[in-house]
Amino acid sequence: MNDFMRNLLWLPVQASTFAKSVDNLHYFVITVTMIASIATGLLAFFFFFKYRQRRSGQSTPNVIPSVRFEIAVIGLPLFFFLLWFVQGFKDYIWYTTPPKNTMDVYVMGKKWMWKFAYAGGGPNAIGTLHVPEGRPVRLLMTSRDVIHSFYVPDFRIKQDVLPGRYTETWFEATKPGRYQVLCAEYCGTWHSQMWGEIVVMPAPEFDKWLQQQRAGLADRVDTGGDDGGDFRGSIVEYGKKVAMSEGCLRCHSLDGTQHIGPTWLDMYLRRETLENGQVVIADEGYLTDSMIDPRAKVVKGFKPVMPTYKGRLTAPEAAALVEFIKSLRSENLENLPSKEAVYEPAKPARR
Amino acid sequence: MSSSDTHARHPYLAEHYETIEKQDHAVRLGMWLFLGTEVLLFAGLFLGYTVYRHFYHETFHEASRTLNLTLGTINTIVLITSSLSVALAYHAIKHGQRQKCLGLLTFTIICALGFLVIKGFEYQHKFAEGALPGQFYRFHEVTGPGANLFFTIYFLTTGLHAFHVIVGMSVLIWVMKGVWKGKYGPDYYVPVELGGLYWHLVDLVWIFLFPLLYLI
Amino acid sequence: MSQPNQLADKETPVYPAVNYLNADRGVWSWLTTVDHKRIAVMYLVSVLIAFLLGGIFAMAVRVELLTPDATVMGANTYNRMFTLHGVVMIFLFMIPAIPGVFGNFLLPLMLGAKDVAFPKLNLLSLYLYWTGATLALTGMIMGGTDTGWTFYAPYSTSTPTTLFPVLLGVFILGFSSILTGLNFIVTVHTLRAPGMGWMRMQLFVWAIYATSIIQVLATPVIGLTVLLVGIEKVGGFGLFDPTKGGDPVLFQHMFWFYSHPAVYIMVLPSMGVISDVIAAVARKNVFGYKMIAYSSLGIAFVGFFAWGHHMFVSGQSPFDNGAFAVISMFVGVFTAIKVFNWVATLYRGAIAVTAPTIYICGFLFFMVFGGMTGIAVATISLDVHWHDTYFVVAHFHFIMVGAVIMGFLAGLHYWFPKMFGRKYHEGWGMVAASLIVLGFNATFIPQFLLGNAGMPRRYYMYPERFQGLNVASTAGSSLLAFGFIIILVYLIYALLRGDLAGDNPWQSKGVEWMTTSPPDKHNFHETPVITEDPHTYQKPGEEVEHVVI
Amino acid sequence: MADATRKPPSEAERHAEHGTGRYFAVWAILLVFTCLTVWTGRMDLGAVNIFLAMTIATIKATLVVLFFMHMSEAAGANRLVFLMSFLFMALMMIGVFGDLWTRNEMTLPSAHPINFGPE
Repeated sequence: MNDFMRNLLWLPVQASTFAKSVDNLHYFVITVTMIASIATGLLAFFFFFKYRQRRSGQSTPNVIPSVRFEIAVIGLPLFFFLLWFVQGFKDYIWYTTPPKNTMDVYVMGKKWMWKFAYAGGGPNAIGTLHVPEGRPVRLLMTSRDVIHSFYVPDFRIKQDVLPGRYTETWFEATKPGRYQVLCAEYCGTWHSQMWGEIVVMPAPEFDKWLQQQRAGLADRVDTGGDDGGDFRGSIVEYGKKVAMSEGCLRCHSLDGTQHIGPTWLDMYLRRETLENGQVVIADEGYLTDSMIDPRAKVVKGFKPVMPTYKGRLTAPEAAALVEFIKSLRSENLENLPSKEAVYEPAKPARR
Repeated sequence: MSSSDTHARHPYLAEHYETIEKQDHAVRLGMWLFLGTEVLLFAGLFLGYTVYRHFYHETFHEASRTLNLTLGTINTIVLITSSLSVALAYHAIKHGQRQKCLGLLTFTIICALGFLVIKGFEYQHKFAEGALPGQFYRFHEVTGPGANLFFTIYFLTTGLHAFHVIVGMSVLIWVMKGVWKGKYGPDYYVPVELGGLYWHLVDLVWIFLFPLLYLI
Repeated sequence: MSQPNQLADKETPVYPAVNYLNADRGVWSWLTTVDHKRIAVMYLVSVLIAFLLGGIFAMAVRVELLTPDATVMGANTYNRMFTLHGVVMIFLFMIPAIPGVFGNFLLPLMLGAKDVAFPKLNLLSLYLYWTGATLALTGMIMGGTDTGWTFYAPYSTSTPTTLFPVLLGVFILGFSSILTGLNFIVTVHTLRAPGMGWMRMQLFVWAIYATSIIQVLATPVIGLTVLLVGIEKVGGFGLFDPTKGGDPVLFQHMFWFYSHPAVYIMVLPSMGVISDVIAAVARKNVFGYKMIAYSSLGIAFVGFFAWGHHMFVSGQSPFDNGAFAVISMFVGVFTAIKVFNWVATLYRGAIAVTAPTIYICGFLFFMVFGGMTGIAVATISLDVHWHDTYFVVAHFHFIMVGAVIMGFLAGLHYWFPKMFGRKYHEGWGMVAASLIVLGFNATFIPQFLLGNAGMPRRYYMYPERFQGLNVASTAGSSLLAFGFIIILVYLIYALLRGDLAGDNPWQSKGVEWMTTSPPDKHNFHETPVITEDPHTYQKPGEEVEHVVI
Repeated sequence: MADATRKPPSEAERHAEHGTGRYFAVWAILLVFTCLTVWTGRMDLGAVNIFLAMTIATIKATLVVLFFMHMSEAAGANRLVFLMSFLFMALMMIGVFGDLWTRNEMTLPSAHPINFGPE
């Protein structure tokens, strides 16, 4: 039944978990619409013939609606419409809340091309994105010039990509294959050529591919030329460059040595106890907030000396810094909270 | 309504209305509808103000402190007084006091000119300081994000309002010409009323604009 | 003079020697007229020219889409073509058409008045329409705009193409729309004939009154928004420019706050035309008069609450998406009520099979199908897939061509004898009507399927898999265009040598049929006194059978 | 049928006995409120400041509309029309702020403030 209806309505293949529930509601809505409109058309056609004007000046009875009829006429459509709304809104809320363990990908929409960068470090590419099958992937999208819209018909997902801020969407591919990405918001002359491709690979094959890509990352840059874009090499390298240029490394060490600020080694997802005793997880939110408003959540044992970077960091720079911090992981498994501040010049610890 | 009735028709009664009351009612309803559209025209700008104040409230608060409050208050008082004089002028013409009405209308137009002059000073001061909208923003006192947007909205709202002051002035001058020629008197004063209504709306918009830009 | 017995059998039709068309001669008398009927005829001519222009742009777009790559024009030209198809069709035809032509001509006649409330203002609206139209079209010649009729912010303010003349043109057209709406509201409030209470007005008057409310209250916001985009493009003030802290979604809110009520400005008058024509064609009282009248007002007011369903995927918050979706459902219910009442009006009627009848049948099917696909698009999870694809294009063309143009054509054929005193050829009328209904289906049903398949809007080049449906749609559109040409031909022929129509060729009970056709310069010799409810088709003294379902 | 001059309706009499005193009284109240709002405006009351300034402005506006613009004597339709425009302004604000308050933090421009100004 599903495939019959899908082909009847020319719907593309259902390649994501979201696609199935959307299509089910689609079939229900379209069948009721077809029935209602054909019924109305036929009824009108039938009345045209049954109540033809037989002689000129023929007078007709005065037909008026009873209250029962009025209630039915209002109730029936309202019932169907609200029913669809409830189901539609439920699916939509499920669609807009990405699960916890998603693999994050930064998407950059730029006049007539899509750029992808893996959050956890990995090759960033223009136009094609490799994703594992069966694992949720979250896309954090921004645009460098005008509004674009990231649209994958086979996954039934679409989200406008706005300049100057991040919008997010997510999907969980269910079928390996190559699916086309289209731009759905008019963005200039070659809006119609702003295509991309999502390559869904079986999970183990994807992990192997990613490992192999990351290994050769340092020397091989996958992005190709970029006209002045700030994505030279991977986002992690870019984050490191920003950290050096903005002077973060004067207080934060990268290799675990205690210094004026907490060390960045293994900081990501560390359980930090704050000055007021509250315990907080150092996730992206905490890292970004501390850049903007460092005095809000100061880690115990450290002085609130860090200047605010509010207004000094653009969005991509802040994001790159976060990625750089997330990429600093040592082998020790257990993640100890930071000890207190040390005010001698930092000696690189031998590891 | 055959044209052969004995009474002479009211000089300003259009031929498709039966009585002058019907025409007055129609004209007033038309004017109030037009005032409704003016309110909605400014509603767009007020929405812009509230949205950007929601995004950048500290900078907006800081930037509103740099505006010259004394000039703003004088302008408010000038407009309220001109609103009074227009109401009195309408009252005067309704009672046939043509000279008094002319005097009051002239006073209103002088107040309007005064408002524009004061506004001119404020703009000139802003141009000098560099507190200009959007890409021309060079003001050093307020540097938070969205500061240029405060001045964008400042210039857009006060600019549109000043344009409406100019339109209001020309309407009042046109009404004064009618009063001067004796067209209007106790039995036909609706155009004076409409000119007054438009001027009161201009004052109404400023009453809301003044606290939003200068005080909050 | 009480309501004449309009149901007397046809006496020989007479063409009044002196009527509004030849009362005063000369082009100058036409250009400076304050007679609402002449202004309506001038609106009709300008609006039909605009429709022809819009149709040519549409055919250009359809021909270009025959092949996945470049067919007849470059990318820039194509982008200009679909923008101008949008701007010309919406601002120059859909919004001014029925209020400008039938509203101007028939409102005073249906109210038993001599003219609209402010005749000079009415002429000013026409001149503003002409100025706005020429400005927008010169913008086309000076390089044209390629932003689509929605002028979305960061692109419209940063594109090098000349946008300012079109924006100024739209701003001035907005004024023309406001003044027409204002004029009609005051006319309905103050110039009704004695005896005509609010519940004795014909449904066309109700629809025009509801449309005028939207015109007056929504258009100022687009006037301001278009002005802000113009200033932003010239001065770079950063109001909608994210690089200067602005918010492009704010532009979308302000734009759609007008543009969604604007679609009701387009469809409500055509619903009014259909209500009147269906009563006359079926020779029956309108079933549920109060329900249709109140749902016109309902659509006018609740229509203002639902603009957010155009922005489901634009980064708007899920809460607001839900709120706007629910309200859109209620607006849909008002339309559903109307359609049920129209179909019920046909029950036990005496339906004359004429060209307007075919348009009505087409209208009913398209209104239900177009309306319910609109409701389908308002269920948010489906809109994520359908937004900005050809499904949405098909939906709004079902409403705009299927409902509004069918209504316009039904009205044009129904009131053609009253406006010009001559009858069109019924046979050709029905042929053209069926061609149009067929051609319309052939054009836009494939576009629904294209939308499902995932083809986005405004695509110059598209992936190969969509080509089949595009070719079918282009074939359908040529059929549709052919239908319109036939109408033009036989209407012009009828204008010159059609046989005389007489005062009331359809034997209808509308107040506008009490005067001669074409009407005298001052409409009625004596102001009619209304004693009956509208659309009562019983002969006086005949026993009336009352039926309640 | 239409008599030449205006028949003396009761409406005119009602206007006559309104001396100009009413206008001066309203003018005085408006000035007092202006001084009040200016005085309280520059005080640092935080959120109350906005609320107070808006209530004073609304009171002043209603005074102008009721007495200077004679809304108190206007016909019902005029009042309805004018109030509808304010209703729709409020509706526009509610619709937009329904979005801004509940929008995901990341998608707000203030989340990533881009400081555009003198370098």
